[in-house]
Amino acid sequence: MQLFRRSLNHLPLALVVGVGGLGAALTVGIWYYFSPRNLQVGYTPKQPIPYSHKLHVGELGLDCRYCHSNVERSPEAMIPPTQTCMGCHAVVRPDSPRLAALRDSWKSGNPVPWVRVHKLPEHAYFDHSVHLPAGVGCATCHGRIDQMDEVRLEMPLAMGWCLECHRDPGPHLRPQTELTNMSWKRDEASTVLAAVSVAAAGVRPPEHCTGCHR
Amino acid sequence: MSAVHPIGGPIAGPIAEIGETRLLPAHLTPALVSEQVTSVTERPARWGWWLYFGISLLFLGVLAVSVSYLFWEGIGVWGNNSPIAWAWDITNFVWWIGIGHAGTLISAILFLFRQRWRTSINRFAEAMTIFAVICALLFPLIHVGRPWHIYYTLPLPNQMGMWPNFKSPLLWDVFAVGTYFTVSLLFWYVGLIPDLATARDRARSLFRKRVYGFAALGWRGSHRHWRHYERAYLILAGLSTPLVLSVHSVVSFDFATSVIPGWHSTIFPPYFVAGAVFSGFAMVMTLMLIARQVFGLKDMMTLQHLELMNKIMLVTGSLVGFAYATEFFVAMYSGNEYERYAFTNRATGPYWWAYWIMLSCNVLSPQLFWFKRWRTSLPVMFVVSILINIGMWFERFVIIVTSLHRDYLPSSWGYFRPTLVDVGCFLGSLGLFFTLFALFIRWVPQIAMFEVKAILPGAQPNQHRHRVERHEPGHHAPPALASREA
Amino acid sequence: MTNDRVFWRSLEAKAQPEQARERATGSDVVKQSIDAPGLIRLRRRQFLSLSGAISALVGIGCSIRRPVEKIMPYTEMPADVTVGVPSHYASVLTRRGEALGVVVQSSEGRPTKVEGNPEHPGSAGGTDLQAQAALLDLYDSERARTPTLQGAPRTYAEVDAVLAELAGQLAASGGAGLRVLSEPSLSPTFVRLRAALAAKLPNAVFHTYAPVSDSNERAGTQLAFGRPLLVQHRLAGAQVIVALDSDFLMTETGSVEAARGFANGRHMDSAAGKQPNRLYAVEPTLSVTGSNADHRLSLPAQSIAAYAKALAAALVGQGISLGALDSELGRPELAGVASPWTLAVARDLAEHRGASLVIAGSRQPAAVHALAHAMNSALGNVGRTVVYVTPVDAEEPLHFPDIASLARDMAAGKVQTLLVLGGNPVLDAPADVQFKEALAKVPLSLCLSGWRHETGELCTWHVPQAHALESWGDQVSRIGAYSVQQPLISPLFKGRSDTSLLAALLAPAASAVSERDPYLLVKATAAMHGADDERRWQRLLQRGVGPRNVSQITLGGLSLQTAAIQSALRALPEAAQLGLDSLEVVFLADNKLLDGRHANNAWLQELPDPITRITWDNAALIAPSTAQALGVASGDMLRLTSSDARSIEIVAWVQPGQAPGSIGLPLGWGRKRGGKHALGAGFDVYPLRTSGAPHFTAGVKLAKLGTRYPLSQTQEHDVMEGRPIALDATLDAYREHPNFGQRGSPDPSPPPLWKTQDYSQGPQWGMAIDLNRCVGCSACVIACQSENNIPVVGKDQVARGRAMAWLRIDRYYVGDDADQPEVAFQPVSCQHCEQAPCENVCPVNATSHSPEGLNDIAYNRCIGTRYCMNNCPYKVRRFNFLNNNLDIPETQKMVHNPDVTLRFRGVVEKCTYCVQRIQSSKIAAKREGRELKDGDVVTACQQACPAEAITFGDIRDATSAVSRAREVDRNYALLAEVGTRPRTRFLGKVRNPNPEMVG
Amino acid sequence: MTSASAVSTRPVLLLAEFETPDAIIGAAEHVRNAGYQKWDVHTPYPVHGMDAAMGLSDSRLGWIVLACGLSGLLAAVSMMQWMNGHDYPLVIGGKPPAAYASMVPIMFELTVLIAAFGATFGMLGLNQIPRHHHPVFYSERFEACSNDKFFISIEAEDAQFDPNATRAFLEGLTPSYLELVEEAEPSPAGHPASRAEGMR
Repeated sequence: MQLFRRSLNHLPLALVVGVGGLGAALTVGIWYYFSPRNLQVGYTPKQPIPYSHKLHVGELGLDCRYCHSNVERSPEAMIPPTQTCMGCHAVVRPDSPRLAALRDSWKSGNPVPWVRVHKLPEHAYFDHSVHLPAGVGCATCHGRIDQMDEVRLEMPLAMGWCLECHRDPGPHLRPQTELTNMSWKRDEASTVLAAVSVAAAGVRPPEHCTGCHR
Repeated sequence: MSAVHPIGGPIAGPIAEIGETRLLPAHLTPALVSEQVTSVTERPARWGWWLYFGISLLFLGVLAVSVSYLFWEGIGVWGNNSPIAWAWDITNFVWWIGIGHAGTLISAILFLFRQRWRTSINRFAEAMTIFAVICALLFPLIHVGRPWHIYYTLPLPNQMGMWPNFKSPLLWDVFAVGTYFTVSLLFWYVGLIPDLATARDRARSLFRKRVYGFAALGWRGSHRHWRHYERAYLILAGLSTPLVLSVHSVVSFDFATSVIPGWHSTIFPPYFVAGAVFSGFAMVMTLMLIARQVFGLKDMMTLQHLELMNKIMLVTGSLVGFAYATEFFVAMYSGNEYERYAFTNRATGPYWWAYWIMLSCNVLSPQLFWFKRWRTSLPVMFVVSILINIGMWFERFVIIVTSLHRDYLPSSWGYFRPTLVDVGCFLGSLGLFFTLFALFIRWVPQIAMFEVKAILPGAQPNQHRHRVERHEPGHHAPPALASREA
Repeated sequence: MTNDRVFWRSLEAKAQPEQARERATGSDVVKQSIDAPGLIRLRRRQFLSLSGAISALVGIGCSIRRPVEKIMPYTEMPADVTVGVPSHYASVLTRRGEALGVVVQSSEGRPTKVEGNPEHPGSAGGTDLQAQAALLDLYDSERARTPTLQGAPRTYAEVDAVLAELAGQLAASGGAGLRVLSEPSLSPTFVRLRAALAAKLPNAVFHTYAPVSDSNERAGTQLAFGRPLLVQHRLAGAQVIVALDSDFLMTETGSVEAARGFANGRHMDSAAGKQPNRLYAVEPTLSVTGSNADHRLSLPAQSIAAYAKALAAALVGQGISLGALDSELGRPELAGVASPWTLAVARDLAEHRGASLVIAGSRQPAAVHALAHAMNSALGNVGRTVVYVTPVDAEEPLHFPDIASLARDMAAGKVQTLLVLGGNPVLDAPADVQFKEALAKVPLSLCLSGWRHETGELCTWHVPQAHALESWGDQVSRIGAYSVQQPLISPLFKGRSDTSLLAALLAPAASAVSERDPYLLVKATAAMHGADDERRWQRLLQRGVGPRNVSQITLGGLSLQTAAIQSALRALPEAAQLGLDSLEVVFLADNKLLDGRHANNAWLQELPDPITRITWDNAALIAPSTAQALGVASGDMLRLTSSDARSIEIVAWVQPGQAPGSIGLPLGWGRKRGGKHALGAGFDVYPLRTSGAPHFTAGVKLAKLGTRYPLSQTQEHDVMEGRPIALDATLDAYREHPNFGQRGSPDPSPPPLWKTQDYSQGPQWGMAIDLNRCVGCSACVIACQSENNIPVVGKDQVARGRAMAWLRIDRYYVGDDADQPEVAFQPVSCQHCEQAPCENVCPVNATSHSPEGLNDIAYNRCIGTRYCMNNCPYKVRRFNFLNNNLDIPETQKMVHNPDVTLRFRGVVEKCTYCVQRIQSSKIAAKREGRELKDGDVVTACQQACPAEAITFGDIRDATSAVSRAREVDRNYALLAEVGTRPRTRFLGKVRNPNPEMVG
Repeated sequence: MTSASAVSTRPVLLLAEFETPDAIIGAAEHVRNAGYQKWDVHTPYPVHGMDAAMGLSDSRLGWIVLACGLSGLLAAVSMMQWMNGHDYPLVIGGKPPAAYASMVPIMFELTVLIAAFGATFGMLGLNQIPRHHHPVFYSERFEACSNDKFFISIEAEDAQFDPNATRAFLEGLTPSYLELVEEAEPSPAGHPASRAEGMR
């Protein structure tokens, strides 16, 4: 007796197409959606004080190192102490309501609870002070901070992404003079490039485990 | 020599093949075969089955509990320590893998060697293989410290840009065991298709018909299909044969490629394979004796089948014994103090008992089979097969634990004691195995009916016609004798 | 060489083989319940990780980064802090009678590592294990947090009020009824204040007591020279050393300096013709010093005096006259002691006049010390190998009579007010003075201590004592080097220091702050020691040690009081007859806990004892022969009953090298109060100790209780099985075969089957460990634990073979006499093999080789197959069987080194050659645009080692220290024949036996 | 099943049942000689000599498997060489990152794996199964085929097929049973009815 409809004879085709398609979709889906590129890039938390890099860096032209003063001598670039902010804001807009939290911190001595944007996992040890001399600019990893009102994660701070540069640093390096220059563009023709590539020759970033994991 | 003639016929040709003596009783007809085999799955289960299934489920529960606890707390709930970083976990893994060898061996190698008697037991053995390999796979999965990262062992693209280390024998294992499981499964299912069709056609209820029908993939016994089918079966057999040998060789590399005295040994691959076949046959024997008793399949699993298997066990058992002796000889002859100590320590050290259990179970007990009287006695062979299963477990325990517990630096010597969770995981894996097996014997034709039918007296066209066709192109022997003459 | 020697498998194997198997299997070393530890319960951390996982899943799609992480910047930047870069401060810790100058690393204001101060004479850059473990004491969450009155929490304001009131009353009464009990102090400020207080309160009485002290040493000098002096040995210059029951390398005062000197005197640099020193040790129990001796004689402690006399007599025989004493000495031999032990040793000493040294241990009575001084001066050693120093606290009384008198007065009700400044008399005062009962009779008692321990609990008031790293203070080292103890962190629990308490009594709240503020008080003292202006003061703080005050050192010109010594020698009691029913017990300063003050330190608790390898316990050490005669096996519970019917119960441990008839009892265990680690670890032996015989006593009876007690060891097998592991050779053998190391452990170096890795570029890290310098003190082990955040797993897990130490010191017994074993120490950590077996087998590439020759491991890649552990021939890889970082108290988390990842369960870990230090040095060099130079990278173990046994650096640079060390002819690679090509090399040990005493 | 419905039906195949292997093999030869193309033999187990009887050529499956096996091998080699040797070369035990020796086992395993897939799915492909719906299943009698009966089916599609002539021809082969399997024209109702008319 006939147990199944004729239509079931399309099963093999359906299987091939269905399973194959589903598999492909899943692969692509995971590949894209589960990647730090998707999960982390774009993270823009609300900060306790609406500090605008766009204003301070982009327009007022503060140098990064004015606030992140450790960047050349410590693994951590350091979030500036309230002190640093007050250095100006004691006189500049001393009573702007947007700075209330800052003034409270200054009075109470309690730190301003900034929200971390650029976070590496505990087992990854990144050192700012060694990347600068090598010619890695701020913008290379942090993006155009000078155009951000709120700090936003620009790059997927993932191992694979780090490795891209560690394997071939040359194209990512810039002259020491341009480290904090946000708008610096790599111009193949330029003369400084020669200098860079020379410098790059001396740069041998680690690719082995303990280069970054301890 | 003539490969093909009625099975009951006289022994032809110079070589008296084991398979050529009368295996199956004369009264057996194709219809009877279908009846006897399929009816097992059609009748309501006996209370005996329910009891057996219930107990199996109970142990499966033990497995669930043990493994959950293990995942919750960490490997520390086992007895493993430093220096004995591997203990029962890998012992069980190797033991199960070994057991998983008989199935494919019987299906593939005996098939290529045209041992027709295999037809009665290969389905059974293949099923056992698959379930054993499932149990084996369980242990590598749960023995790692961070099972949720186990996928690191697969070559998957990831944001870390990291790849597995293809130099690691453990990774070879992943591929070997994975391949072995997949191929065995395909082999098994391909073999099942025609019998599922039989089950479909015999079924009464529409539901059963639909289920078996779906599984049978619309098999309609077309000879145009048989033609490719046999070729596929032959090729799968051809592929499985080296595969079987490779799997346990690769497993043995885990040890052979290391630097640990007692592991670092070139004899391991053949020795492990022999041991695997040995234990596999023992397990098949144990199960067959039960099944044949419970389901009255005495016609197809005849005493002669059992005797033939016992002979194989006698051979492989002696091979294993020989391997033990060789190991000792090489260790002593090498003059390497570490090797020497490792082996003396096995026999006389803290784990002497394990060593002697292994030796008596694996080497001594099969020697009974030199005598036809015991080779053909059901109780004896049942006991011996159980003993061998135990002995082979201890073999792996001896190799792994006693080699590890005293290696190079005496300062780091230690001792291993199992915990309840160790025991739970082992018994649990037995539970898993027998649960799967219970379901198998209940729902799947446990004997390759179409193969048996094909070798029944008068199942094939008579000699005269056959001789005519011999020389014609495109001739195919039936699976039982499927090696083309030329 | 070692491997020609006869070995015994382990003690019982020598005695009864079948028991040996039991032991070897460890089956009765620890009783393990078969069931798994703990029940399923949602622990905090697990819950967090769980919820973390869940929230992560929830977060997928938007952002995996949940929960939000906060950054807390400073509000005001401290001057000397660079966020992310640790700073270092010099300070000083007390270790028994000696100041130990240290340099403490501080990461964002919390101390994270203690190192020796190279400038400081007491340390010379090395440390001991207690100093390394000091951090864990500092961060111990169980330290007392608030003052208490009869156990009820009080505020410091109330304490101050009480003190002020008390000060008033005392001022009125001239201190009538006031007693102050303090520990022996090296602090000029403390002594100064105490003197001032004494002057102000003439009726007050001051007492000093410590259960383990140099009291006998003072008594000895008092007896010998008529004035209390401290003895300072200069071991580097000593060719022949005789240690009379003195563990100067481990538990005696000044062990760090001693280890350095001893190692220098022993150092063999190839066949440079330099003669290594020779150490004779005569002692009742196998000590670390005894383990390093070329000849060791185990004698009951009570017979040491007789031996000293016999030795002196033999010296006289050698023409070294002790003047009037000669008649006192009797015959130059001792019953039951082979004659060379007096005659040959005396000859050896005599042949090295001015370059020999006789050291009497602090357990021995004054007379023995005096005799030692007499011998040293007769041998012309004074001023050369031994100098005498005026102590800081000249008034320090003899401890045991002193505590006894105090207790007597307390019991008699003569004491109205008792201040206990540090110490724990209720626990450790001699049993016969019944301090506890006496304390109950004191109306007002105040105890200052870090923990609310036995004494703190019974005193009316208990005030938390600030840790040395929390409070201002100062100390003068033995040779008169003044150093300031500057706090690294403000007191976590607002504790007070003893000085501040004295000051409070001395100066009423009204008086000037300069008289009350410890900082100013110390500064004032410093001024008296040369730092009299701000610049000098700053410099003092920076260097951590001021200019030496040589005036304190007496190079000689001391006249021996022979008459006094004579009578003292006469007064020496006859050695009692020892037998199975009349045993001797010797009270030992514990190798790890000393007198018990470090009992709540988990690092020290889990550290295997250098000799017994037992963790988390002490035990009664019994000689194999005695044990056999008594039918006692390791692990048996015993009752020891002294002649005056005091008794304790303790587990037995059969210890090779223990003097037959004598039982060693380590002090400071079995605490009843003072933290969860202290409780239940080991057995309290103080109840057996009396003021009459505080160091050893005979006539003790031993009874088996018939029960057994589980002991956890990290090493259960005592011998090398004739394998070439910790290689050694006698001096002659070494002269004959300078490369005995490679002969013993040859490197087959077979032709490679493949193109081998090129290690010619960049720095190539390597290590050399000189077994000839290593004394086995285990400081490196704790240093490693502190530097690398190595977790503690507890007694049960250790028993299951899961100790986590990356660096272990293997201890092997060598030789054929169970009662007189030779000992070989060998520190083993990851050997960083160039052809590492562990790397090949890791399926996920979690461990691989760096271009600089390091065997890297990436914890976060590890899935925990443990295959690498199996395949490591050195068994140096450790696995986190359980989550070892679970439930760490908040305060204790501060001890973690921020530069090293905490490992989660299921992950393998091991020595990395302190790769975090390598990286930071490399980065520093890059930042400064220079090349790394030799010595830039110092591993934690190397830095801690007092004997400088470990060298580390770039083996590519032929001039580097490590390259030179690895070129020393004694060098060999451990298990070279396995073909692993280790980067760590060992330098074989050279023993220097006296030819007259060999065979 | 016989449905007496009015729906128009068309013959799909003729089904002849035989009792013994010799009978079926003989019958098969006749059908072949009669020059039928779209016909088939159904047996409970492979009857050998049937290929010749039906004049079938050799199976091409072997070539498929060979191709699969080789691609498996190639995949293994290239994967391992690229991952360990090229993309992220790490120093493992002092050995060269791209070492062939250590890659042999996995080369072998992948070869076998892919080849096995080739064999199984190649077979299914060549046989065009799974095909759950087939006209022969209309016949009640056909269920015996998987037990112990042998059948010959000639499809209506066949050029030579003529309901009467073919039936006559089959009768000539003395089958134990003969049946015309008919099937309803595919109707919107979907499930086609069928009429099988038995005769002896």
